[in-house]
Amino acid sequence: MALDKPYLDVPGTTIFDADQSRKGYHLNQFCMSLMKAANREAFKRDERAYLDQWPMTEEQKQAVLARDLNRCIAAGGNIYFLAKIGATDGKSFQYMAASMTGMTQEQYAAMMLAGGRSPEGNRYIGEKN
Amino acid sequence: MALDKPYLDVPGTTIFDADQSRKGYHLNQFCMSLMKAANREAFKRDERAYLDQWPMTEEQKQAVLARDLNRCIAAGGNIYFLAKIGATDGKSFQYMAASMTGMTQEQYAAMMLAGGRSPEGNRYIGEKN
Amino acid sequence: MARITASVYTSHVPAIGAALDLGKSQEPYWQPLFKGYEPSKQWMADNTPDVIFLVYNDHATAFSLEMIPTFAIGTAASFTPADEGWGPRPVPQVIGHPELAAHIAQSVIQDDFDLTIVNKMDVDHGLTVPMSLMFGQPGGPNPAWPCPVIPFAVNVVQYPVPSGKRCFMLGQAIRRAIESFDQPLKVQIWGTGGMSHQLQGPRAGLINQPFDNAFLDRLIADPAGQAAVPHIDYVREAGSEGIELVMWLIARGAMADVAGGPAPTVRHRFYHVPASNTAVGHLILENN
Amino acid sequence: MARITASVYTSHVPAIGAALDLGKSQEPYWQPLFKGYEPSKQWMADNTPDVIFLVYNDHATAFSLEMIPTFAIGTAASFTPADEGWGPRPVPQVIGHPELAAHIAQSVIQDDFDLTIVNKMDVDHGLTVPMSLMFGQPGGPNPAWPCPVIPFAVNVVQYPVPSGKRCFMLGQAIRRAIESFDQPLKVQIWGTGGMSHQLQGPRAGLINQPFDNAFLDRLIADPAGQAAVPHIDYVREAGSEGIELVMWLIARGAMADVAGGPAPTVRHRFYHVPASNTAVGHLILENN
Ligand SMILES: [Fe+3]
Ligand SMILES: [Fe+3]
Repeated sequence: MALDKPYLDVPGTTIFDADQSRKGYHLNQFCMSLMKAANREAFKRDERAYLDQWPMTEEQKQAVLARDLNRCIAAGGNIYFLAKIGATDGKSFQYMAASMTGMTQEQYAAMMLAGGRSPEGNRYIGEKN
Repeated sequence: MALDKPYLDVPGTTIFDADQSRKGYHLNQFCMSLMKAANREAFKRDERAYLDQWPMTEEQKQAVLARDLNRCIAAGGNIYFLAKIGATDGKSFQYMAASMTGMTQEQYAAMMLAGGRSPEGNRYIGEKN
Repeated sequence: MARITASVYTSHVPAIGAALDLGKSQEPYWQPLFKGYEPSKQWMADNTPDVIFLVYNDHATAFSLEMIPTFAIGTAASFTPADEGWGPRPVPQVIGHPELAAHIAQSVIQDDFDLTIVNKMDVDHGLTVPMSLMFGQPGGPNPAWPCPVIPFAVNVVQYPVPSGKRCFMLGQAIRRAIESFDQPLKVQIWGTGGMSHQLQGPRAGLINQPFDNAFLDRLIADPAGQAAVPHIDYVREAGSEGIELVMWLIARGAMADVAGGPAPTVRHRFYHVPASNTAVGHLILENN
Repeated sequence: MARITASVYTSHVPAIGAALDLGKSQEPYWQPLFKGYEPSKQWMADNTPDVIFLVYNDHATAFSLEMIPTFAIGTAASFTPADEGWGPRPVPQVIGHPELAAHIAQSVIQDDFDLTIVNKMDVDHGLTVPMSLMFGQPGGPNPAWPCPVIPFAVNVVQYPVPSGKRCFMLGQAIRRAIESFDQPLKVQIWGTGGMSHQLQGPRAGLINQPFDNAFLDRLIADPAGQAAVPHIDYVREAGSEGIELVMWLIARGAMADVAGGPAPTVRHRFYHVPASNTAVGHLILENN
């Protein structure tokens, strides 16, 4: 691996670097296309057909169809791009964020109201709480 | 004038700086459109109608119609953009360059073969030869 | 000559824009947040500048992965609020200041900053939410923002983003550029984004109040020290999107004390958790 | 680790591409010019690198006035020869080296160079003419360029372009980046554009042979000194488009002697007037 990556030991976090960007290029550019209202409609009409217009991997397409943002991120997606899928679905950013944490939206919203997720135990992979 | 311009005393030369770029924005973006074959054909079919699609000044349009590159440059044109008009006309870069010097293309080509225009007397406006 | 009168720092959470646009600002969830910006709106009314130099980041709106500029300065006459997928925010066009923007671009490029000059760009919530927070929502028969804005977009989407040190140095170059402009303009410089937040992955929702408050303290009193903090500390302590805070260092670097002048006055300071997924921080520093 | 084996410098006049593409290279006008590149083609065959880092400028092709990056690095897998208004040149796709390009981008951004990362870009004569000159025209049933290329585009269209000093410093950062890449690649760095020429206005056709030859001398023996020469000297002495020569300083800055190593060997030097509107200069420097 050629890039120096000091950020690989942060738990639950994928830094969008050049390697991720290359892997996710077409996935993210597909998301970008959803900034046009006509494309949002075409996607909603037939998601699979719309996705098949992009040279994405099958895993990327399945992750989008399943609305599994963690899988999308593992496949090279960046959250600012992926947010446009949520916007197309009429979902809030908080809904999307919650969906990645394994919490219900209510649980996640309650955590945020109580001051958010603590950094304690969340700084290093394998760190004790 | 807010920009520092140390290059205003070079004879026969217009430096394409931010002020020129702002002045020539639509002229240059019109030229850029000629990089597509379909637009080249539309321009050739009806030059005036094609130009009228761009928010250019009348002076800019007249300078293009007259193929007067010096006038185009005075109106904010940049030579790399303007060259696309010559390409559309099937003219060489040397033809275009000659057209700005007041020489015929033959005279200009002969000057280049003889070693080009001398810098002597061409460094400062008003400088003696 | 032009001069920098003050710097303003604020988060630019998109949900704040949505709350304002949908008339929710008086709801209990949002009320404490907007209350924190009431003194700011009064201060802006009393201290409206001639131009705002607004440092923000684009969130995959104007810039896709086709081109990712580290630093991009908007030199256009106007900038349209973007459709980020929910339709454009109902706020006015942003009017630019092409002459000052071009002057700053020329000056800082000659000062060894490798800017990208942008003449066509839609602006997203990163720019319009701070405008709404500081000015309120423009209304009436001729709604318009009260002054022109020079958008300055920083890449914080694809790693590596510019270092805190680089951002702080850039701010110093921007101050020199503004002070060499030959019109007597009052200019504010705004740094936006942050504070602690993470929008992605199982760690989403991270908030670090001690980090945020220490950042605010140090931004005021020891900005050069804060500028030396490496990216990884922001990621680890303030969340992957907390890295946006490096943009505050551009605005801070443009203040007079960094060039040997007097320390700024802290006119307002505010901190609130949460706004959607994010901690919200806000400062107003006046040059003396 | 990767290392820089040599640097190559050459003009990139579009008429040279047209002469090659139209089969005019044996005409009396062009014959002396192409003869000067015969040793270069042999040298390239004997010293084909694994990757070329190719510094050039875009001529209002990939970049319009919408976005003008000072420095743009191409990190894509391939780049298509552009239609510059005469139809695309009949030359192969340019294959990139995304891994090395991304590594260099990350390294030099962290070294305080504010690059724009480009993942989609057509390449114009500024890049393809040097390829044709050094490799000849690829032919046969599977024509392809012999090695991958990382395009690196420098703004020399809208003033201010980066200073010679900045370009020279960037070359040094690129060398550090390449030498920290963990694959044993032989890399060449090319600087293109120039020499003296002016394409615009009543002064079009300017050629300054003494300036050009002094530039070549000093690029070899005193590059740091040459890097201190201000823009205005290039404009006045070498024509408004002669400013392209600052790009040669990026390649030169990446050579070993600048970092305290041994002086390079001058493998080839060539100078010719005219090619269309332009003086043509060419150097090959090998690291020792
Ligand atoms: Fe943001
Ligand atoms: Fe060129």
